[in-house]
Amino acid sequence: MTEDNGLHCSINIQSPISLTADLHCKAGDILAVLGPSGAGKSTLLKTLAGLIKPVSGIISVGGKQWSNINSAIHLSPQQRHIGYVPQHFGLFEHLSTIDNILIGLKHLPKSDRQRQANKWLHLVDLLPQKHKRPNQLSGGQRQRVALARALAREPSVLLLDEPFSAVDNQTREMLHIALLKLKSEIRCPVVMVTHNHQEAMLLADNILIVDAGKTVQQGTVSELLQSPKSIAVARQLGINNIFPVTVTDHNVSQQLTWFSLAGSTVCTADILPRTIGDTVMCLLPHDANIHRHLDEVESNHTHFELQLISSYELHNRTQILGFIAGTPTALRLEINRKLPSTASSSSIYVSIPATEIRLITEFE
Amino acid sequence: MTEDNGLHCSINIQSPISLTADLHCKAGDILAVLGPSGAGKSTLLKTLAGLIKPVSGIISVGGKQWSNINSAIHLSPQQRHIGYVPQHFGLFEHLSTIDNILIGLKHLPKSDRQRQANKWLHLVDLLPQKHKRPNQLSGGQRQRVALARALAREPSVLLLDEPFSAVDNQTREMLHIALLKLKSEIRCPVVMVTHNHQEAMLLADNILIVDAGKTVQQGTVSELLQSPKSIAVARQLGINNIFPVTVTDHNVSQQLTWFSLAGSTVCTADILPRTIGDTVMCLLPHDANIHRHLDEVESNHTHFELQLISSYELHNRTQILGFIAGTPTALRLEINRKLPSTASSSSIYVSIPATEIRLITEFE
Amino acid sequence: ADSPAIAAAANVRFALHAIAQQFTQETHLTIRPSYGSSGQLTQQILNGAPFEIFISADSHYPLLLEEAEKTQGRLVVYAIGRLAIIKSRDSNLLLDAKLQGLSQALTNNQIARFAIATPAHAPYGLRAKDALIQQQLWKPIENKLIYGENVAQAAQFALSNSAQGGIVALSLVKAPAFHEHGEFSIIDQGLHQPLLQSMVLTSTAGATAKHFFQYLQSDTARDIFVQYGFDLPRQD
Amino acid sequence: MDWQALLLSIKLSLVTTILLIPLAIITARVLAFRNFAGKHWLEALLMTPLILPPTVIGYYLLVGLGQQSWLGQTLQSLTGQPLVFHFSGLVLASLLINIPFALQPIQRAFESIPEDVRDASACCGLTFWESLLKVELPLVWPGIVTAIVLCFSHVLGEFGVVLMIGGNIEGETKTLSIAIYDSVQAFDFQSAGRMSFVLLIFAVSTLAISSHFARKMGVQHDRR
Amino acid sequence: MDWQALLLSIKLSLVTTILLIPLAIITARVLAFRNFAGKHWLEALLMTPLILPPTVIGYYLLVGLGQQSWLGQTLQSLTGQPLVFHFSGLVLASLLINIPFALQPIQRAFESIPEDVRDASACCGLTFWESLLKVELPLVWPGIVTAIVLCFSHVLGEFGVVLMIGGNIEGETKTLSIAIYDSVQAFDFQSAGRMSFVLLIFAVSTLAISSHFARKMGVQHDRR
Ligand SMILES: Nc1ncnc2c1ncn2[C@@H]1O[C@H](COP(=O)(O)OP(=O)(O)OP(=O)(O)O)[C@@H](O)[C@H]1O
Ligand SMILES: Nc1ncnc2c1ncn2[C@@H]1O[C@H](COP(=O)(O)OP(=O)(O)OP(=O)(O)O)[C@@H](O)[C@H]1O
Ligand code: MOO
Ligand SMILES: [Mg+2]
Ligand SMILES: [Mg+2]
Repeated sequence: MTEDNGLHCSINIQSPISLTADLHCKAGDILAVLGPSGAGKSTLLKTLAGLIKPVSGIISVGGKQWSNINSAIHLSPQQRHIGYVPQHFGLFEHLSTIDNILIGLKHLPKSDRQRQANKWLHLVDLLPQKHKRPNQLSGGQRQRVALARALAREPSVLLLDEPFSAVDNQTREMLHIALLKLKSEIRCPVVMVTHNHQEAMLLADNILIVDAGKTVQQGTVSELLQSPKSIAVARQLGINNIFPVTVTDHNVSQQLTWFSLAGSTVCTADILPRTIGDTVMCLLPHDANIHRHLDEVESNHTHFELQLISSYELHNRTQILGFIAGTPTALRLEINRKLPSTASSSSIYVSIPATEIRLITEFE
Repeated sequence: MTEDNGLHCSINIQSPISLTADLHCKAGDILAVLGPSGAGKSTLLKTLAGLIKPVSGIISVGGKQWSNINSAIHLSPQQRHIGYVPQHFGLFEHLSTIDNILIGLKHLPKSDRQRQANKWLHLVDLLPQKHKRPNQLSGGQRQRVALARALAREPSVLLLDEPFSAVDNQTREMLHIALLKLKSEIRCPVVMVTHNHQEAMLLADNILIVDAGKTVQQGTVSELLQSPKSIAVARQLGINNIFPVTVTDHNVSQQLTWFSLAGSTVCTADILPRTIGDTVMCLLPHDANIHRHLDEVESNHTHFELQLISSYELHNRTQILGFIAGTPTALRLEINRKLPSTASSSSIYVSIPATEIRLITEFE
Repeated sequence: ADSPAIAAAANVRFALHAIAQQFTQETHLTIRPSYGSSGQLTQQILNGAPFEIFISADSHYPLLLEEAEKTQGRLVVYAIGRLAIIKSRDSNLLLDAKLQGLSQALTNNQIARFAIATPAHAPYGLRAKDALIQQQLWKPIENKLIYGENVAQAAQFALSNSAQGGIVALSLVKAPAFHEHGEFSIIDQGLHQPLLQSMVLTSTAGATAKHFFQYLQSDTARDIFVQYGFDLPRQD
Repeated sequence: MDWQALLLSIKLSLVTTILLIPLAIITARVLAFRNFAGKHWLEALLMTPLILPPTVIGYYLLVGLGQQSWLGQTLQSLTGQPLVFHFSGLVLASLLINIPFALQPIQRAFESIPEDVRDASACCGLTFWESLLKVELPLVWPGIVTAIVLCFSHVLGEFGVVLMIGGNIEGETKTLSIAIYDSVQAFDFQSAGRMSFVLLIFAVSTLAISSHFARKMGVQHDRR
Repeated sequence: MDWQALLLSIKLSLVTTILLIPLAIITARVLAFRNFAGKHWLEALLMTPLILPPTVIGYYLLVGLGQQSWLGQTLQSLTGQPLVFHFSGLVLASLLINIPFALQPIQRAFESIPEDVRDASACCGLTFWESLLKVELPLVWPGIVTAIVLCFSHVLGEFGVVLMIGGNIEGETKTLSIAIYDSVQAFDFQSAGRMSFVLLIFAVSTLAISSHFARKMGVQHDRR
């Protein structure tokens, strides 16, 4: 299990919350950790950093054991040589921006430190703020100081707790590119907590879903998108249109399943055997057709009325948020044209080819 | 200027930074404030809240003056009856979650407060954490307490400083819907700082761009997308593919402009008169065609080589991040099919219909 | 009835305690004595301390009060004080009336600390200094002296054996509490100026105070003073 | 055991603490949150009793309030009794001496309330008094407990000033501190020992109780 | 003006402060960051000198260190001189009395370092000593200044204990506090006044300097 030079972790902690975690991340890879607020993501990161001691299990990096409770091994954060961006930054309030970075550079010869610190400050675009104290910085500036401090250490593992949560779109893009460039340079495992699934998919080689104190599923983006283990996993991946439906009929030989959606019965291809009365998860695509009138709907399409909550156009596509009329189920759709003008503020009709509706069984 | 019942603000502050702001927001509307990190967004919100005193200008809400330095009017935050979510939450550490909310409900009769507080806790999904103290909550949970506290006040103006920055995708969607529903109920102006342009576009009726201590531009999403006043504005709106190019030729009668891009000369329709040698901003669409070989490119398309940085598939579309080969210009593209497999890790060719390239003049 | 506050020099502490007990038994009246050095108490009365009788260790301080018009009636000499040289049971200083043992010990460098009351505001300290000067011991002993804030503190220092000995009031030495801890020798009267101890009624004195002032001059009181080692003034 | 002295000491401590703490809270809040000309000078002035030996303070009080001074005489003719060598004089002296002990911890506690929290309290519509009672006082509570313990114990132990301006008049100005001193001089080591022991027990239990309170009601300022 | 007494007082204050502050920093850090059985009892014990009147402490020192005690005799045979009535005895007493004054502000300051910051310091690879010197001490600096000012001034003003165990030997144990008391008792208001004035000036300038230092090197803990 520990033959390669990546990070392997299989642990159990009890305090401050109980958390069971299994994960691995190759050197040079980015592992994004997604999960609902309060799931235990920050707690997991602190445990990797050595700030929380597991009650059982092993953490190893590059074949070296960082934690092995059975063998009474538990390296201190100092011994692990990590780069860590805490969720709340943990800046040294008494030090200027540059000194906040210099303090982590003990591993470099004295003469190189200043250069290195300046290089990283430049990278996060904070050179003008070099001599300001943290309490004179904006939220995003503070976050970037924490980021630069962690990166500048050239660590053996990089732990980032929502490192881009406080910066604007433009700055974030810049930092994304910097991180991606860097990743091939420093070749260490990078574990990044984020609550932005697009960011996770863009940056990460692997995604880990944490929910309610457990690591639920780890895999590549496409693995996870293909077979999410639960609704929670699907939601964390940005699959918004997922909701439970009841099987009304099933034909094993034809691999067809019928269920009721918004009052009408829908038939969809479904390879798994289902029992009538079962609850399964229905997954609607984001692409959809929008109609002003019901008679425009094609015959083989499932259709329903959508109560519009909000919509906006971006990059020639219209993003739509609405409820399936008469239900509390919210859908998020994306169409490649403008919304029909009459529908701009009330109800519209949506149709989806039945072939594009997928059913999945929730695992747990 | 103050005839309607919205928020009007035209002020100038000097401390802690100098900031000039002009904005307005109708009751029941959401005004999203976008801008680079450190631009002064939080400072603007604090000024609206009455926490910072302007040196000149007027703030009025529903015709009532909140600040008018000439007439020596400056209402205290208490007198303004606002709901405010500070960027760093400002929770009362000594109070439980529910007490943090109850404390802001003085305007309600005693008997209603508990009910109201529970209602809002339920809305932000924190009922199980009702009796926890803030230091026992995760980052996202803390943020939701702050949000519930502000909303529960049924304020006359709602000021939100990055209110969803610490919550995961699923929770955020839930909160978005809650806010949109609410907005029609409470009918007060809502000013929301965010660094997520998609969130801004989804939720906001108007967007305000702040840059370097100035409000640069306010308008609806489409107004701003149509004619952003500057690169900074465009970037904040999620227009990533924008960069300066030099005009090499111009034909006034045909309304055509030639410029050079990645080594080749491109001709595009352009109604404005240009001077040869001028620098203008070139705006490439996100839609593009991807080719394995140069010979696949259609003749009337502009094409160049792209050095891939990263890509991922989501909702049947592939998101691509890469550099125009040989330049430091990063592009973000979106194609509606899988990336050709040979190109998965190195260079691919991109072609864009010349008609879809826009040129804009940067105003300031 | 009222219970007057009475300022008394530290050296009369034990004698006064016995007299006050007797007084209370006979009259059912009580008094509240406070002890200190005569100088300190005078200072307090001058600044308004509500004492109704001042019982001093000499006559100088009561005269000061008279001059300041803080008194009623004349001062009365109630006893004549005597000095004693003392040591704790663990000290091996030799005690005698002419301080020869002390002189010996000083030459042999056996004295590290020697206690007297502070001459600045305690009459017993001043007289102890007299005696040391008279025997030519002041120079050798001066930098070994520790000063009690009043004569009782000086006695307590000497008893602690942290000082090898001390010169204090004989009246303190006569107390039973002393015998548990120390030994003493009376000092020859010729080595110092006499301690003519006077008392005076202050301007605020009330009936009980006046009554007690008289009682202090009664035979019962005089007997007790003698028990505590005081000489008595000639009765007019 | 001199119970009267013990009671007097406790009474003095209580009166001083009760009078001083509310004043200290108000002053500390002003000093922590407001800026005005001469603030630094005022702060230094309010700190001086900390650095001045009690006998110096005693000296100035004696000279200023004693019967030989103009002020002392005026006060005496107004109130009918001298301030020095009287319980009220001890109270005055204790108040004066304890200003820094009451002020410092509370001011520090006010200063450590984060700006965010004060902003939030204003924006929740809390009036000055509501904010003080519901937000600020609970947050500065550990500082207040510290101030109370410091003041109470400091008064209990005060000796120099009391001796200088109080004498040791039974039931009036003879505090326990002085009673112990007095017993030792009377070779009465037994009562000195007994009184010391009672105070030791008292001290330990006071500390246990107050630290329990501080822990229960106080809040660890956590920067999460 | 009794210059000798002033010098002695300053010497005593300096020696006490210099000996006590480093010990206090170490102890405060342990108490702030570690949990162990009996910690609350230890904390209460270390606080007792605060609540006990100086005369009580003086009494116990007198009994415990005096030559009639076993400890006092042992110490005397070791050092060749008695501790009571000697400068070293005053130092010992001052150290004892000032434990809470040195410990409390520093411990509070350590406790208020946010967990995030300590985590960050560990994760920046700082060793125990580096973290202490570069991160923790600068952050607790205001607490240390408070402790120094409290200790220094408290020793300067200490009266009860000194009076009880020290006598007032000139140049050895006669501190300024006692010198002033003595002058007043001896009707020497002139020197008492002069000494008091010198100390007043000294106090004000000490405060000015220390508050300047605290402000310059200290950091407002800001929760941004
Ligand atoms: N007390 C201060 N002293 C000096 N400069 C300050 C102070 N407070 C804020 N600033 C500066 O003011 C600018 C604006 O700060 P503000 O917090 O309003 O930014 P922002 O737009 O909210 O940024 P972010 O998106 O990162 O939160 C920043 O550049 C910051 O460095
Ligand atoms: N000291 C504590 N005492 C009790 N519960 C705690 C404590 N610290 C954290 N928790 C709980 O542990 C859970 C996990 O916290 P953690 O900070 O790891 O969440 P997270 O996944 O990082 O969430 P977020 O995305 O909101 O930051 C939360 O539900 C929180 O309430
Ligand atoms: O007045 Mo005394 O009795 O010498 O201390
Ligand atoms: Mg977290
Ligand atoms: Mg901000």
